[in-house]
Amino acid sequence: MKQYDVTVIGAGPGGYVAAIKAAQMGAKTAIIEKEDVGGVCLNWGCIPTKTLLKSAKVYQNIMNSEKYGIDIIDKNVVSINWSNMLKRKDQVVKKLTGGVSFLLKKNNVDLYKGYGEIIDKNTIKVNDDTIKTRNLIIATGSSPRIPKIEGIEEAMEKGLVVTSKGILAIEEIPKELIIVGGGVVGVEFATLYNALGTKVTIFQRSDALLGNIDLDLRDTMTDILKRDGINVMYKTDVKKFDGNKVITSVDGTTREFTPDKVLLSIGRVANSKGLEKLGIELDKRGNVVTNERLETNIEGVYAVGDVNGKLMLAHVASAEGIVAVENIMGHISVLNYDKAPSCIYGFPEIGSAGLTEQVAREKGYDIIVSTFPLSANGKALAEGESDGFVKIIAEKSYGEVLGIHILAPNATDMIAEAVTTMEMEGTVHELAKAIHPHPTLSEIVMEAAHGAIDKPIHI
Amino acid sequence: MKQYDVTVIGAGPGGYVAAIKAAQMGAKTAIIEKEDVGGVCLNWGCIPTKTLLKSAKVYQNIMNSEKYGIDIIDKNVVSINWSNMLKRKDQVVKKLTGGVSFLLKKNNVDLYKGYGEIIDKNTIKVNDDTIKTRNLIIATGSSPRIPKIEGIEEAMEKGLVVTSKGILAIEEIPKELIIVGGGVVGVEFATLYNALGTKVTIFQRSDALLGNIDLDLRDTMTDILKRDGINVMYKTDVKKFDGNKVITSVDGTTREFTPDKVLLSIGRVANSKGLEKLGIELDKRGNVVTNERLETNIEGVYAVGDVNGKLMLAHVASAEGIVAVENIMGHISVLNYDKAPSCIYGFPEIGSAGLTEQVAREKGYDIIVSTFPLSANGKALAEGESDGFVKIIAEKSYGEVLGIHILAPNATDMIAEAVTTMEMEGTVHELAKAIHPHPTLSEIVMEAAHGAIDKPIHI
Amino acid sequence: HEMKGKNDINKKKVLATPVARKLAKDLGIDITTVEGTGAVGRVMKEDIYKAKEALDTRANNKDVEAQEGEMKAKD
Ligand SMILES: Cc1cc2nc3c(=O)[nH]c(=O)nc-3n(C[C@H](O)[C@H](O)[C@H](O)COP(=O)(O)OP(=O)(O)OC[C@H]3O[C@@H](n4cnc5c(N)ncnc54)[C@H](O)[C@@H]3O)c2cc1C
Ligand SMILES: Cc1cc2nc3c(=O)[nH]c(=O)nc-3n(C[C@H](O)[C@H](O)[C@H](O)COP(=O)(O)OP(=O)(O)OC[C@H]3O[C@@H](n4cnc5c(N)ncnc54)[C@H](O)[C@@H]3O)c2cc1C
Repeated sequence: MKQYDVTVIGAGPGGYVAAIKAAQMGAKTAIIEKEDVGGVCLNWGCIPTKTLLKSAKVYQNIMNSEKYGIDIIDKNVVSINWSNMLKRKDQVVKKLTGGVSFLLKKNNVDLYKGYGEIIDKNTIKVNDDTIKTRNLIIATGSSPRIPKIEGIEEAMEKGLVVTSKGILAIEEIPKELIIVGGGVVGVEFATLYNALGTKVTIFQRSDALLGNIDLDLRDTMTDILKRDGINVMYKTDVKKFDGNKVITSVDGTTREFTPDKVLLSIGRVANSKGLEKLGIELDKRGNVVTNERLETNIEGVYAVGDVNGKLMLAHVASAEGIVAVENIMGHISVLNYDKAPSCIYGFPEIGSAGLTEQVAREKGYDIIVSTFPLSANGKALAEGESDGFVKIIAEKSYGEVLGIHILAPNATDMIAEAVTTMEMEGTVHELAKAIHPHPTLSEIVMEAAHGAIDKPIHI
Repeated sequence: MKQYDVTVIGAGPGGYVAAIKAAQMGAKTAIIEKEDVGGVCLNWGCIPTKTLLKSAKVYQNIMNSEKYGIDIIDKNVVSINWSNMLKRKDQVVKKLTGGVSFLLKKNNVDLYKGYGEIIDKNTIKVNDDTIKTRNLIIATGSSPRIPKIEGIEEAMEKGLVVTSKGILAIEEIPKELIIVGGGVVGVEFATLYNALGTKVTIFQRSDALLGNIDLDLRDTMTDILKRDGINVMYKTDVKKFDGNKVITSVDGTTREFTPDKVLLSIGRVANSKGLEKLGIELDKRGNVVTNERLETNIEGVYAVGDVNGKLMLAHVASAEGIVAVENIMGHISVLNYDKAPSCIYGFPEIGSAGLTEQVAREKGYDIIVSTFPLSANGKALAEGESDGFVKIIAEKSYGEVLGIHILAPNATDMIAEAVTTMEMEGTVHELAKAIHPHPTLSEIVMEAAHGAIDKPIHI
Repeated sequence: HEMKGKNDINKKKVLATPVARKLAKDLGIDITTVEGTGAVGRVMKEDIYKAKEALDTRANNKDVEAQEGEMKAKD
């Protein structure tokens, strides 16, 4: 029976980062994983989707090659080799999960392969091993939410209905795909398959896609999705799966569809089953409840990542992993969720950090809002991709940056500047004064900052 | 005879930004331009090169499409339509220069088309107009340096030898191109034509490309250029152009070459001819000498952009334009050149800001150096582009960031974070604590920052 | 309740660079008394160095005054 300072259950980006950090800080550490290390993120989430999206982008550029002065006499010679695309994805995933295994070993973290069963807060069983631990970090992640719809089980069995995991491993690119749920995951898959030639329809229950993002970005992004050929249906509810038919209610009227595939992407639920029996508090949606230091109601038991339901994002899971470990090791550490960025990998991308205009107003801030469009940016025109803009929300008295929201091809990389600026309580004055190189997309941030103070130059 | 508060000579990024800023601050403003507005930058520099580089990148992706799971049965059907590539470039340029004209008009800046002749510090002649002005901003830019080599005039007349302007307008893609001078401009054109299938050779006088950048980046970039098929010859001097022959001395030995084209890119000289006659001080290389506020030795006469030879970059020219105007309008304003970023648009790109390791050591700083490679970054692997790394130079006692140097596909956008961080005297602690979204290339900055403090997670 | 939050937001606070904050702590300077020369009055490291210098000169002057006082007393 081995004894550890820290034991982590689940080797996703929350768990494996926590384990490495704990080991780096000198704790004797174990991690338990029932599937492949890397969790949803590396195996079925962030990484595989971005790998396929890159392939889709290249395909899109090839189909539009004339725009860039490249002739392809006969586009019929161009074909998607789906099995090679999936192979590339698998290779990237393997390389990264291999990297995680290597890092765990290198940092002397003991990896137990198998289902981790919590016996009590200091005792975990994995297969035939019993582990004793001083501290426990629950990082068991989340699973797709499966709605209760008539016929859904049969439809999933047959393969008509799949989750995000399933759609990453289908044998053929569907001709017609229905995506139920237009959140981030739904929009990314819509972008992917639309670019690969699938006829994509998004069913949205409410009357808007992409719930939480700034309204201006949401509206523009929705327009772009539609312009690019994605069909968006609001107030649409699936009522029944019947054979190859999907029976829906669209704003009250019954309609039938017969797609090749249906992707369910209506959210995720925490993998917290059974924890309440151990006395760990869950909220009514099943998320593990923690305090600011990410400790549960049971001393020495922490919960990080999707399982606590705070912000279901990989980088938040990792940051939480570090915070939990720092607290275990005796440093008081908390995370500011308001400043955590979130991204959407569409064509173009969205990068968003800090408060939206709407939330800033709700919170009672006196704000300045400044935007600047990519259509007035030289690099965007040079790249032939000028859809998008930046929106800066700043507090009026000092110009402190409260939020930055970017819709642009490199938005997910560009948002780092926003996060760092907010980390330093930066103002629009510093953003305007920092010389942004020319020609870059990042100049839009400087221009919008000028606009928040006074006037931008280039509009 | 019209009277102005501010008159600007030259409508490049130095001049036109100065003029717009002056008008925005309430000055009655004129600008004089003998060619197209936008200067070298928009017409023959930053913008046209980046437009063609994007086309070349798309072409490269098409030729490597199998890597992304896209089959093109017969690559012979793919062909570069050079005249369409140039047309796209011209359209982008036209859109942007049109934009500048519009902005000048919108801000009520009077544009005089013609050669501006300075009569005295308050009087300028353009064609038949005589302009009276209280303040003068010289923003006449720079021209390519033409070395004194036997036969060079004939070779230029014939079109064998061209400058950066000429190489942007050639009628055919050369089969063999020699680039004399491996600075930023030389390397960008080498990247461009190499990707388009030209056999490219760079002649470098010294024994290293890319003079001023951090040595680690320089070495890696050079390796990448060579690996991608570019021939680099050091200690090579052109001695003579003779018919279609280029006669050189390579490390002392005479060698002959017969390329289709020769690009001269050995630097640029300030357009300052005649200014010394007006009593304006020039340095021995012909640059207009200014003080920190960018005023020349003559009160009320300022010089911004390439013509003052400080840092020949478009964004520096624009920033100087703003600084000169602010001083004219009575605000004391200076520029910190140490923090100005510089970029190289190769495949991958380089973005660099602040001190290099070498300069930081020379200046006597006690430093920490931390690097993190793209090969350990998930997004880079997903994109199939994992050459590169970030290098952070930080001062030891507080971890203040002194320089960040990035070699990566989006490096030119990513460097904005570095500039803003340095503008706020930020440290590696903030960079490490700011949650960088996953998966993005920008995570390498956070990882290297962790490495500067303690240990990165992912290596 | 909401209004209190709003007032907190608008309350004057010290804007300072990360380096300036650390430096102030190490040199024993009360950062709230330092006038910042950065954007919107942000306290930069240079401002802390200057504040320290001013403090030291004042302390020196006081020493000198004290010494002078002592000498006068002796006279
Ligand atoms: C399609 C898709 C795309 C996404 N794209 C992004 C993106 O681009 N950016 C982003 O930030 N987020 C993205 N996400 C979300 C991201 O994947 C999650 O936020 C992240 O994986 C959460 O990490 P985690 O460590 O909490 O849990 P997970 O990654 O879910 O890992 C939990 C691990 O615990 C294991 N486990 C569970 N219970 C046990 C047990 N009892 N014993 C042993 N092992 C157990 C599981 O097998 C799993 O490996 C995406 C999600 C999906 C579905
Ligand atoms: C191939 C190439 C690529 C480049 N790429 C980049 C890059 O990516 N990023 C970057 O930052 N920099 C780049 N540069 C450098 C950049 O172009 C210059 O730094 C920038 O243009 C300088 O701006 P300026 O306003 O000082 O002068 P210029 O752009 O040279 O403009 C000066 C203007 O003044 C006019 N003029 C001169 N004399 C007179 C007169 N007497 N009367 C009327 N008009 C006059 C000229 O016609 C010209 O339009 C590149 C340069 C080249 C050659």
